[in-house]
Amino acid sequence: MSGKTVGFRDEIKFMLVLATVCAVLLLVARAGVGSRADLSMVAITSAGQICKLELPEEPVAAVAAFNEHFVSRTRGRIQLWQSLSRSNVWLCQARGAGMWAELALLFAYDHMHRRIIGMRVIEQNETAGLGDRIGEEAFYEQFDDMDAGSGVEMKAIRVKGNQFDAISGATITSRAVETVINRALGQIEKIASAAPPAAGKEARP
Amino acid sequence: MKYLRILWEGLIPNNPVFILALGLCSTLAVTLKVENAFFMAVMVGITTIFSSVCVAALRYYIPFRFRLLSYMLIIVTAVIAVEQLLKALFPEVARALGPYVGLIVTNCVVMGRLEAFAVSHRPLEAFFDALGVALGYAAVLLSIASIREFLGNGTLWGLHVAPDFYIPCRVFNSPPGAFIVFAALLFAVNWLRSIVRRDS
Amino acid sequence: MENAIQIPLLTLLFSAAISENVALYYFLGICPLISISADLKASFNMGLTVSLVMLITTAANWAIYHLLLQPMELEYLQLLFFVLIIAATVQLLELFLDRFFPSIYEVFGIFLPLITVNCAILGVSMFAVLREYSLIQSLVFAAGSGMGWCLVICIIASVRRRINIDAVPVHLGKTGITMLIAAVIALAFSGVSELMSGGF
Amino acid sequence: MQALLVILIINAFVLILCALVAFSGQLLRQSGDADLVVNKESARKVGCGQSLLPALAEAGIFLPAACGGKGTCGRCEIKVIAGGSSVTPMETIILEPQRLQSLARLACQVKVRQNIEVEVPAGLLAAKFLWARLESAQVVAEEIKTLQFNIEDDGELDFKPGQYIQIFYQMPWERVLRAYSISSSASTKKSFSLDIQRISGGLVSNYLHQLQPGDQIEVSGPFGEMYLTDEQANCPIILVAGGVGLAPLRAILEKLRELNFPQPVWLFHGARSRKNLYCEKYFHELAQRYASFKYLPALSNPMLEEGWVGSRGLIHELLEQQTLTGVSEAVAFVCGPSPMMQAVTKVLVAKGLASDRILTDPFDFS
Repeated sequence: MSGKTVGFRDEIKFMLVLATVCAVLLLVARAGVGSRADLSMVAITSAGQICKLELPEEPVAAVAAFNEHFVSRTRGRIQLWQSLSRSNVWLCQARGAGMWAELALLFAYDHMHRRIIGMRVIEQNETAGLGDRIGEEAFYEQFDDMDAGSGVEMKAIRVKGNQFDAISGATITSRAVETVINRALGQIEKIASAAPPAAGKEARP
Repeated sequence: MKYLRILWEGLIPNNPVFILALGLCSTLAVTLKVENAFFMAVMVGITTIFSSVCVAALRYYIPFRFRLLSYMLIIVTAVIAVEQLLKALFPEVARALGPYVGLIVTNCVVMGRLEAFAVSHRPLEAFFDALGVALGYAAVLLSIASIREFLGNGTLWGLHVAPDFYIPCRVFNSPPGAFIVFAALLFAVNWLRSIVRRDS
Repeated sequence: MENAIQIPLLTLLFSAAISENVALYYFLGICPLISISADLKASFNMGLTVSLVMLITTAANWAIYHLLLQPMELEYLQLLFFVLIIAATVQLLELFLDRFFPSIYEVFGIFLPLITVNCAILGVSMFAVLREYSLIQSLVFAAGSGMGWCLVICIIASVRRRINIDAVPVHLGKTGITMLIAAVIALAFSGVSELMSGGF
Repeated sequence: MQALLVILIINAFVLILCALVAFSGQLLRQSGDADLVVNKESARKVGCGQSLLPALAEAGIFLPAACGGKGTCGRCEIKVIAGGSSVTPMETIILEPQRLQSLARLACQVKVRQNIEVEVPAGLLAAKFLWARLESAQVVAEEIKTLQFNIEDDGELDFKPGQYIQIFYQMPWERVLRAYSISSSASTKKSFSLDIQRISGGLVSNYLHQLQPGDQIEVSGPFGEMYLTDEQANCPIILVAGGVGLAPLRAILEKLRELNFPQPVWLFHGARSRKNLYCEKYFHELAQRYASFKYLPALSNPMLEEGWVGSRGLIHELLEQQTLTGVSEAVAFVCGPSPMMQAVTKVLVAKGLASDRILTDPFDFS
């Protein structure tokens, strides 16, 4: 029944106008949002907590203080910093797939003793009420001074030193944490085994 | 008056979740905490209203064979814009809702209202219909979330409200719990409806 | 990236189909699960269609993401591109079936537009990209998820067929009883998932 | 720069997808012809791949489709004897199971894939596609215009009083259909008139209101089950109209006037206020001239300054108060909004009129 008087070109024209309007709207919406600068602040605060460092609360001062303690080694999805005071301590921010979206973890690793010093979740989008409990203090505590010579392992009930309790009902999230940490550990091993280069001051908060 | 009726139609007699069985995915998935459910409902509401009004205004210009593509384009724009807004205003909530915000795109409540109502009505009518449906959706979401959060955690909007002797029943935090609460609530609603119908 | 995840394909297939079932674990694609599952044959057909669309769109979206969006650093537009790809694929499939397989089209036809708003399809595409699967892994993951979804809808449909003659509480209605069936099946699946994820 | 790039990429992407959909649509469209047999007559060739509604139009049979082929109005009901595609869910909603079993289908939902044999009700075969030119437009009441059309070329509209036609309106990408009852006498076949109430925001009614004399429109028709047959013309007639629902009843009334009102005729016309009441003067004159014709208007909301001395209230209340002689042999024609039609039908049945002698035409404001 539909009339064919209006051709393909007009239809395409309409679609393109619509697409342009949508694209402009998208860009405006994206530009209107503040940057995610606060996120790196979370990382710095977490680093302070893990390594028991007193970092100032004011962002600029905190970044400066952080740079006094750590030097950046790699960037990308797995970022590494080496401690300037204790060269066997590495700080690692690792990103990986969580259950729904990416999650980012920050942990400190003692390369000489092969132990994780502490771990914090910086960014996560896990199921509210289940998976997001990886952000709780009780979950962090398991990683304090954890043996990680042969990687960490998720278990329903922890028996060995390198194991941590899976959160009941959130197996996928727990396994994601396991995968992300183990992948990052492998990376640290590779970089740390190579002779640590001279401290080039390249700061990246 | 007429607009109020359209609003009412969407809210109760055509409730998107209980009566039309639309938008079940998010109804079940984000109802662990009342707070999340609330923001989810608000965002779905904004998306529904925006896309309904847009489609109603463009209803004679949207080419029939590219209908699906145009609808999706409009919905995605609304969703991404709302998502960015939420990130700017309530970063905490945006983190908690994360993945489900993107999945609003495929929430059938939005698409369902476009196909069933907005394409054949004027923008103002579409606005009220979308508003009614959004309110109906919010009502369901909030009631399920309250029940689940109370039974599963003993809290409401993060506040501890359950008596001390109550031991939270974790099954309501898990997927099957959502199904069970939904079925129970559906039973209650249908029962009430039948009573109302008998009385009138 | 540095070390791509090495997951045995068979494990990937089965975990996607069973232990991390897209419908019962992630709550995706629930609406058709409830509304179509009244008839076993239709359910099976719907399951097959969803699997097919899932396979095609996951491949297409993988290519779009890795060949266009990632090099251009436009990852934030992934939702827009994915959804449009899905809408176009569904429409093309509809035309194709209409032309070459009219008998299949008559069975599937009405479901096809519904598939556009099936969140399982979008979800699988997003997961495949998020978890950095390679193309082969993505395809296996999509196939497994599709099979898993098809399995669940067929199980629900068969259970519903069995209780068809039983007296279901009137107020529970079809939606309610389907929800309860889904709850029981979800519990069973979560048991299987616990078993597979190293409960021993 | 980045922003321009993003816009460009999205545009290109949408363009590619649209082109893909459009060209595969062209490429994949089923070509070739199929034989269409209507009412066991000789076969006609129609294109495959379309639905039966346009295929029948190709063969010169115009079915009514108030919803524009979406399968929601149920007016294009026909019987498919052989070769139809399977029943769609839309049809199971509109058509009852026993009707489906007796092969009834909605023409807009059946796809032509092979040779097909259908049975179209005889009443629908008379419908034609015509061009008409606006002769004159006259405002008869607030927001109501009577439009007089002349049929172009040598076409003729052979309709029965009470039937309606469909008007096509070409939107940018879509043809919109609306049904309007013919209000002029059935004896003139070269012209017809329509009473159009302008609905605020209504698409076709606004379009028709802004037409200028000389403008052309496309129509198809006549359609409709509610019309006055010759034997009914010799029964007492009760006409009940609500608002612009008067239009088809005017055509019936014209027919009866040409027959000099052989039997008693009552015309009940309900409106909100006097400015919504139309043709009032003409009917009063008729009532004076013919003893067997009675004109009974009622206003539900008369304005004070209008000085209305007639009946007040809803039309079915007025109907209830009246004593009509020989009701049981009468035939009633009711046209107006659905709640009014239900109320009137109830009153008429209570007065002793068999429900099969009450003919109605649903009339929606859309």
